[in-house]
Amino acid sequence: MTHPYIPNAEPGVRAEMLAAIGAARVEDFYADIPPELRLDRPLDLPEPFVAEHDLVRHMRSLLGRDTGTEEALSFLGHGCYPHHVPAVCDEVNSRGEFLTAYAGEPYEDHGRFQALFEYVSMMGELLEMDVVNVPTYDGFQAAGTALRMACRHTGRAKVLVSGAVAADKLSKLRDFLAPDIEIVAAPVGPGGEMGEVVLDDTFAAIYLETPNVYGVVETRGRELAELAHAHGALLVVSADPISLGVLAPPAAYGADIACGDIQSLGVHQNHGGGQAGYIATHDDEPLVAQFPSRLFGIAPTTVPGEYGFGDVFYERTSFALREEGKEWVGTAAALWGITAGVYLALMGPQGMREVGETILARTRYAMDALAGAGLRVLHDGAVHFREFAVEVDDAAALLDRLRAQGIYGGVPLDDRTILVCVTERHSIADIDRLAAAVASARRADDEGGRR
Amino acid sequence: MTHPYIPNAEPGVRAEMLAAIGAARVEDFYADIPPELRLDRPLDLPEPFVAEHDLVRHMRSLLGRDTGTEEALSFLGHGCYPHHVPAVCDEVNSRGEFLTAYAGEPYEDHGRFQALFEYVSMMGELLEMDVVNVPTYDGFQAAGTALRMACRHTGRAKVLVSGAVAADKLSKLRDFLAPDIEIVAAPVGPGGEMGEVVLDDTFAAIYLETPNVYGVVETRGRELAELAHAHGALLVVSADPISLGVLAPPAAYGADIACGDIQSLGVHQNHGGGQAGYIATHDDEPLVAQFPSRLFGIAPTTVPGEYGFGDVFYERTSFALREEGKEWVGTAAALWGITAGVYLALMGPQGMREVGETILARTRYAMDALAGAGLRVLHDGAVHFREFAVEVDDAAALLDRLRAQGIYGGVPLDDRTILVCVTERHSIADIDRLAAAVASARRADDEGGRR
Amino acid sequence: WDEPIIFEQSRPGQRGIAVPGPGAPAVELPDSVRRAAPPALPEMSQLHVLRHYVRLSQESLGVDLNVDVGQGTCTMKYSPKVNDSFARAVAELHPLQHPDTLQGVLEIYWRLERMLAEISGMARVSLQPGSGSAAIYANIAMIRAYHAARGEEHRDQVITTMFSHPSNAACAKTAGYEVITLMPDADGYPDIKALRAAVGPRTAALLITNPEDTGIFNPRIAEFVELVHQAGGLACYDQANANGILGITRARDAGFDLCHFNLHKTFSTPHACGGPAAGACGVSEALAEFLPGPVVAEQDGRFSLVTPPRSIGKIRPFLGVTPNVVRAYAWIMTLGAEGLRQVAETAALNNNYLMHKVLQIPGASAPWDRRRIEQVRYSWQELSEETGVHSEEIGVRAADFGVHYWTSHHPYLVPEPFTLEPTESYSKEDLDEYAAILAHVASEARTDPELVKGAPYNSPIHKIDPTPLDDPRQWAPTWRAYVRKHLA
Amino acid sequence: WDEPIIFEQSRPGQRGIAVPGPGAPAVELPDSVRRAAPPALPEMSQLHVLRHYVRLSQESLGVDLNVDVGQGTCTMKYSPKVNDSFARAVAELHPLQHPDTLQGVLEIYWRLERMLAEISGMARVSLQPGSGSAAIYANIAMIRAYHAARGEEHRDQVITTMFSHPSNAACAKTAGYEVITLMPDADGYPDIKALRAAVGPRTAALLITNPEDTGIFNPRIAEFVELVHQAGGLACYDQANANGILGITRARDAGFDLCHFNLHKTFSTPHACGGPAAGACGVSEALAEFLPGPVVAEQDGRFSLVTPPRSIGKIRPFLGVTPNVVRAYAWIMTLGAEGLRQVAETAALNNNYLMHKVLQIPGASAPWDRRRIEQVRYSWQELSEETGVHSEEIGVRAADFGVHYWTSHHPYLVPEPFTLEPTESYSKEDLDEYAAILAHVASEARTDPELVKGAPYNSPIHKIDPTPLDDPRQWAPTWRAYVRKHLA
Repeated sequence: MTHPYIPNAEPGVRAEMLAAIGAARVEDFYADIPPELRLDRPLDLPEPFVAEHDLVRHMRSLLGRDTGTEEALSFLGHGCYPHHVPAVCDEVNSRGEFLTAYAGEPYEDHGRFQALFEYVSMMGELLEMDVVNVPTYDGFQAAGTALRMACRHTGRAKVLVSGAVAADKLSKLRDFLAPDIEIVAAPVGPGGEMGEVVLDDTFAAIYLETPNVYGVVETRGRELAELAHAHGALLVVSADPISLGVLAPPAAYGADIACGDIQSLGVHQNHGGGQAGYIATHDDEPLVAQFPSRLFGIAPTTVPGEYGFGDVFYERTSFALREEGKEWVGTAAALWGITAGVYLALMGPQGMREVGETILARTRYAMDALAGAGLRVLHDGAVHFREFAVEVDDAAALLDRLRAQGIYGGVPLDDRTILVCVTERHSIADIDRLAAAVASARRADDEGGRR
Repeated sequence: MTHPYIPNAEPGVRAEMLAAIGAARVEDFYADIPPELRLDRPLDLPEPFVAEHDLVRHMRSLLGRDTGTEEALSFLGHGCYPHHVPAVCDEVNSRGEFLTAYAGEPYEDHGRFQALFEYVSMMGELLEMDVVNVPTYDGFQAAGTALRMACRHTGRAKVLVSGAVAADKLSKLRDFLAPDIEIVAAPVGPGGEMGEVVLDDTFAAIYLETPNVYGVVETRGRELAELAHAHGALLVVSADPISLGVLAPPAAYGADIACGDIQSLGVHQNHGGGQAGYIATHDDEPLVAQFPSRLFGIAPTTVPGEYGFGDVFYERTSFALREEGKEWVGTAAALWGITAGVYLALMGPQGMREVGETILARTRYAMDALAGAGLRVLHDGAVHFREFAVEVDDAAALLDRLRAQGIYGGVPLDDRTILVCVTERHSIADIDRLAAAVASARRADDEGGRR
Repeated sequence: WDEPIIFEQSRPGQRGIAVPGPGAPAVELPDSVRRAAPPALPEMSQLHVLRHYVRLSQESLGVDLNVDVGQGTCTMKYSPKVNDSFARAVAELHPLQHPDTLQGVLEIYWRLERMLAEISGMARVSLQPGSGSAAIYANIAMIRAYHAARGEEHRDQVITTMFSHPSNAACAKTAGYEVITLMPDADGYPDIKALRAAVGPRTAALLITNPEDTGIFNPRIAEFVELVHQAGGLACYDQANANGILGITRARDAGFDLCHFNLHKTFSTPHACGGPAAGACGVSEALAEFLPGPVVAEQDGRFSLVTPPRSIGKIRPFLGVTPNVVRAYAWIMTLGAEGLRQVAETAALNNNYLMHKVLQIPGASAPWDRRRIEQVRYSWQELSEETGVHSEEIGVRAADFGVHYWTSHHPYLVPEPFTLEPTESYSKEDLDEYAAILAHVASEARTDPELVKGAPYNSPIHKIDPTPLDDPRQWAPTWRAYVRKHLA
Repeated sequence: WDEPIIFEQSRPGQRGIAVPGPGAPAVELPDSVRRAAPPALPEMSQLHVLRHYVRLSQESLGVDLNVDVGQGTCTMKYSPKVNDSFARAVAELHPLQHPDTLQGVLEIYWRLERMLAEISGMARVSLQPGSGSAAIYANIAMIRAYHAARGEEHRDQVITTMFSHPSNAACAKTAGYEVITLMPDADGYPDIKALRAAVGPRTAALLITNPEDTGIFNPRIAEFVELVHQAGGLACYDQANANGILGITRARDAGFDLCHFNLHKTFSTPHACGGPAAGACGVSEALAEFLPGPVVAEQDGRFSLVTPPRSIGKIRPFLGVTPNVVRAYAWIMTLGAEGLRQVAETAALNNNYLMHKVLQIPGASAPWDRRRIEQVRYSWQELSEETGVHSEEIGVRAADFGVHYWTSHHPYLVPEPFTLEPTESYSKEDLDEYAAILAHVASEARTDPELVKGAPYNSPIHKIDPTPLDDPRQWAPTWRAYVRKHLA
């Protein structure tokens, strides 16, 4: 049987093509592969499900063993967030034209170029910055590249990194900035913000996150920008774009590079496969020269008033210069950029403000509700956006109890700390349900303790 | 707030448009509606979920109360069948261009015309008939219209209808052929096929189904065709197209009109919303003149070799002639026609043969398995395609027991008869599971009876 | 794309999908039922089938792509994408599952029925019909059953109007009625004198649209209903044009006994190239026992299926076109009473704005100087007389600019007609653009009529010669007929 | 479509979606963090946003639409639609759910890892990297960690070849290595003499593609590996071009210590306009302890996450690009060993058939007279010298016929290059059509070079003037920059 995916495996056409080429057998094309390198047996792979329905059954039985966040009530965040994904976002990014396109020229792929140009342009408005990259892999990579950009720009090899950063992200930064760049960790202050720091002229950048890993909104951005600039360093701020309808964009308080993840903008959680990174700067040529990513820009055509698109400053890239380019560039996460553009266009300024206000209010409501359920809420005095940490006796035990009730209560940061995430998807009733479940679990623990 | 679906409800643009028109208020446009007919209060409707996410939550909570045939193991058929729906079918029919198109001209909607022309053309190959309609609502309607076509064609007002027809379908036929056409029911023979019938020259048609309501494949088509023709009547055969890769098409044994439902061809069960009806005849002008539906045909354009499309014999229709047209025509089920076309193109002759063979073999396997589980299988000697009936002591009780195990065991035709449906979606293991559950339910009943 | 007919892409041995093998002994078929030769279906790999249809889809214009105001009377409004996701959620439900396993959809049916009852003022609603026309037919069948139940089978006439949808006349005829059609009077309203002359002991019902397809609302509608009631007939309201009057006026309040809605027009379900659609029949208490069965009943929060005592039976298989019922329910639930009224008012606003723009185009007119609600049947008579260009030709030329423009308005009571219905979905800029296209084409008709007559220039194909379509020796309603007649 | 920039479609007060209200007391923000002015995002109704993007989508060419053999090295094969449905099934999974609630995806990771290990001959596989380049980088990081663990930090050079993907050189440089690039010898193979000269105590690794982007398979590859091993370095195989050798030859069998695959090339996940993609790193037993963490472990049918003892840490957040892992798994599971070999053989057959056709076009050549596996880097040098038309111009003109043709092959070692890779997805007719388009354009170049240079003629836009894109005073990487520089 000719497989539906391999038309020219059909014996008749195969013979016809071989004849046209003048080859006797397909083996002829492999004559350059020495016999000792040839695999002399079939690959040892499972029996295939050639019939689509059999494959569907197999996949459904595997995937049916997962219980997702639409079945359970999930308060998991920590870098991957359960925001509402407008149906139009899914409609656009599942269009075959976008889903299966790649690297066409700005003529036959005009639409792809325009969609990505519009994405970076809308991000530019949100960030109040003029230069935004076509998405890189994720927020981790964006942070790593932003710091390398700062180092290349300043010619220095040391960065001060906020201590309120996820452990995995720090792991990525350590790997990615090795071997040449030193990371100095800044302390976390008692309120959950970046603590007091000392800088000198060997630092290339201060790296700040807001909201940070604890969901705390950093309020000292301007001060840190001034500190950095006073030492010839840059301020690099990682900010979640979904907060920027209500929170000031990094540029507003003096950041030189903004970066972060755009998964919150209309992309499903996708078990962590929905991440995509943005990096933004002002239109400052020396700094723009440090971008490794593609930058798309408007170009005129032979017809006045018509917009074409193309790569800005292509000669920065590894495509153009191999190892002499800035880091590297390749397939990354463009479709999520298009999707985030759709999201921003749907939301507009009003929607972005409202979603921010809703998240701020519900986060605070959840903090109060869990405090009411008897948990100690960390950094309670700070402004929180979407996440906050609570201290418990035994994080794993509490989460197990909640999971038994169909609640994913949060991400354990350590044995006694749970990070709780609340978005506009969580209704007040959802939060009340969590608080009640926590209170009842604590009662059960108390009783268990008494026995 | 301006609703996302109603741009010009925005007060600014509304005022601007009113000013352009020279109207003071929107009320002005309603001046022709007398005050006593005006609703003087807001409609009494539930509070809306304006935010898309709130709507999603509401709908999900409602729809979550259903347990579908992917969660349960379903043997329900009886007019709506669980065949495998190729992913490409869904991909094509969810394309916004097709999903939201309607009645454009053959220029800007060339693709819609071509897709529907190709659908009728592929059905024509399957049916060995030259004329096939753009789908009507469903197989019920197709049967009703086919019989009215036969009556108009022969000038007679009596039809002989197989007794092996679903009760609901007979209800539809009674309603639709009223008031002028008399229905005479043919007996069902002991083997499950149409029994002996007597015809005279007042009959317009014999109506036969194959496979019939019991899943029995009728073997006397040619004999009935000859009988009908001998009396100047037509043979109308309702046949499920998914059987026609292995079963002879009605035209092959002399049917004058073929009809049926195409839901089996790549359309999901959709809780009964996936039905669509086909009607086919030979290219015989007087009979073609009786079609109420639209017929699409090829037409030349000013460029030689180019294919255009258009309505064949439009003057038959109620669009053209109102009550002087044949029955009526309007929006029916075109998208399922396009979908069935995609299905037939994917399957090809080989796939259609194979799916038929698989269904035949698995149906027989299931008959034997349930007989082995102790049930009496009706019409066991006949060739069955996809369905068969079993006799049990208490249909409702058995189905309840099976449902408690996550099995939808079949459709009860009466208190003691269950219609079981088996398709290529049912694995041998699924059938064995049903048989085991039936056997165990019977054992439990026996024990219950002994107590 | 210059996409060949799919049969031309067939290559022996290719296939688009594999099928599960039997896994059980093969069944031998007797000769009498075995297919002799395989059907000549195309043989193609999966990518090639997909590519073919994706290309064809791009050669079709849906609401998602264009300013779809030119398919007048069809109410081409935005069909929200989120509602499609709800429709997909019922894809794998079987209609004959036990009601215990279908409480969600049954509740949606029940709720939508109650909401449509409120919107129309009717007592009960059936969501079974598969389209608007099928709902019209169901209403007629109920009318027939109602009179039969009262022993008044002699009522064998229905009255309708020329600007009601043809299905009113055609369905009534199919159901065995003689059809009397009222023409518009000089004011563009249905002629009440003609109605007075028509009603009598043979009158079964009045079937009427309001506003009619002209967009004109008949202010004496209650009087029409009353006249029919006095004669012992029933009044049945075709509410296909309800989009402009949601929350403004209700069928039952004008005295109607039955009405129907098209869920795919007024309530946003997608037109899907011409279905699947869905219709809703609303009836007064007196007619509720005749509704097609089953309908959903509620008790203590549990939903079950019951068939009304004197049900006319089945109009279509199963309960209804559930994906569209779900979509329509979701649409109303995101708008509410206030939203529905905004829909209506904005549809009327958009229509009157567009009319204002169109009537500024020299050569365009709107016969009868009456107010319009949600659509207008216009005429190019003046332009046509001046330039020799016909409305249909203008439509084909308009398509060059990426919009629809529909002219099928038999009989052409309004000469050189075109009907625009802007709905609530389009923006002022959209309407300006559409009017500008019409103005441009009208001006082309004056300066270069042959240009317009030669259209299209921006279509996958060129001007069609339709003559073979009406010639039995030449017509080719399938590829096999084409091959036989033209390629053999 | 002549679709304006989205900002030009903004109308104050419009919105595309409504957001749930807070339902709780508002939080007052301090001035230092409160946004001062709303962002100037577009304001549009939902239909208008949708329409805009649907139109833009139609102005893009994906595999679903065209004979996508012209994006050589990118392996634009069919990405089956059914696999998208599996990818959608993981949309609402959170990566940090408890493993008990993720047994399905964890098992898929584990199974795909085992299958890729078998395909490559490697011991262990990580599916964490977000792309092929990220996988290259991860491999380099493991190489670095490996040498560091052995106290051999002094190994600071990596060797690659000019026809290996630029990311090999660029990632190595980013990771702190000095890069030595081998040029092809006169036969088109990487120069083994140059390799002998390059290896030494500073050699950390060889990073090499095979077949290279020329489609030429280096028959002495095992010798290359051996030379590096002898010098104490590691050998790392870039298997981006694996499509023609699946089941034919394996990385580990040639002695490689590490390799990577692109799931979006060889294993059919969609390119998605340039990601999300996914990469897989395969390593020998000796390197397994350095793999990025976590990886999936299995015990008694339960799956859990473990981090290898000397893991290099995180390459990206969470476990990997799960939707693509699921797609790639499903793709292999519908093909099996026999199917994968058919993929490879058909990719080679298609490539050699297309080469046969292309080389018949006067002016086209394939530098180096060697056999090719799955792609060919061709040259129009001859045609260009004759007509003055450059390869890039031919590409733009080819786009007029609805196909891609990619020319970005820095540095242009092959003059006037173009690279075709037909994969296993396209039919003989597709390849004939593509070759015919090239032949047609080549003949146009001879008869009417200005026609070719003036292209495109069948695009939404006309010929682009790229100069502002490289001029800091003029470039406009966002709309706000454009407004500031060009519209202010």
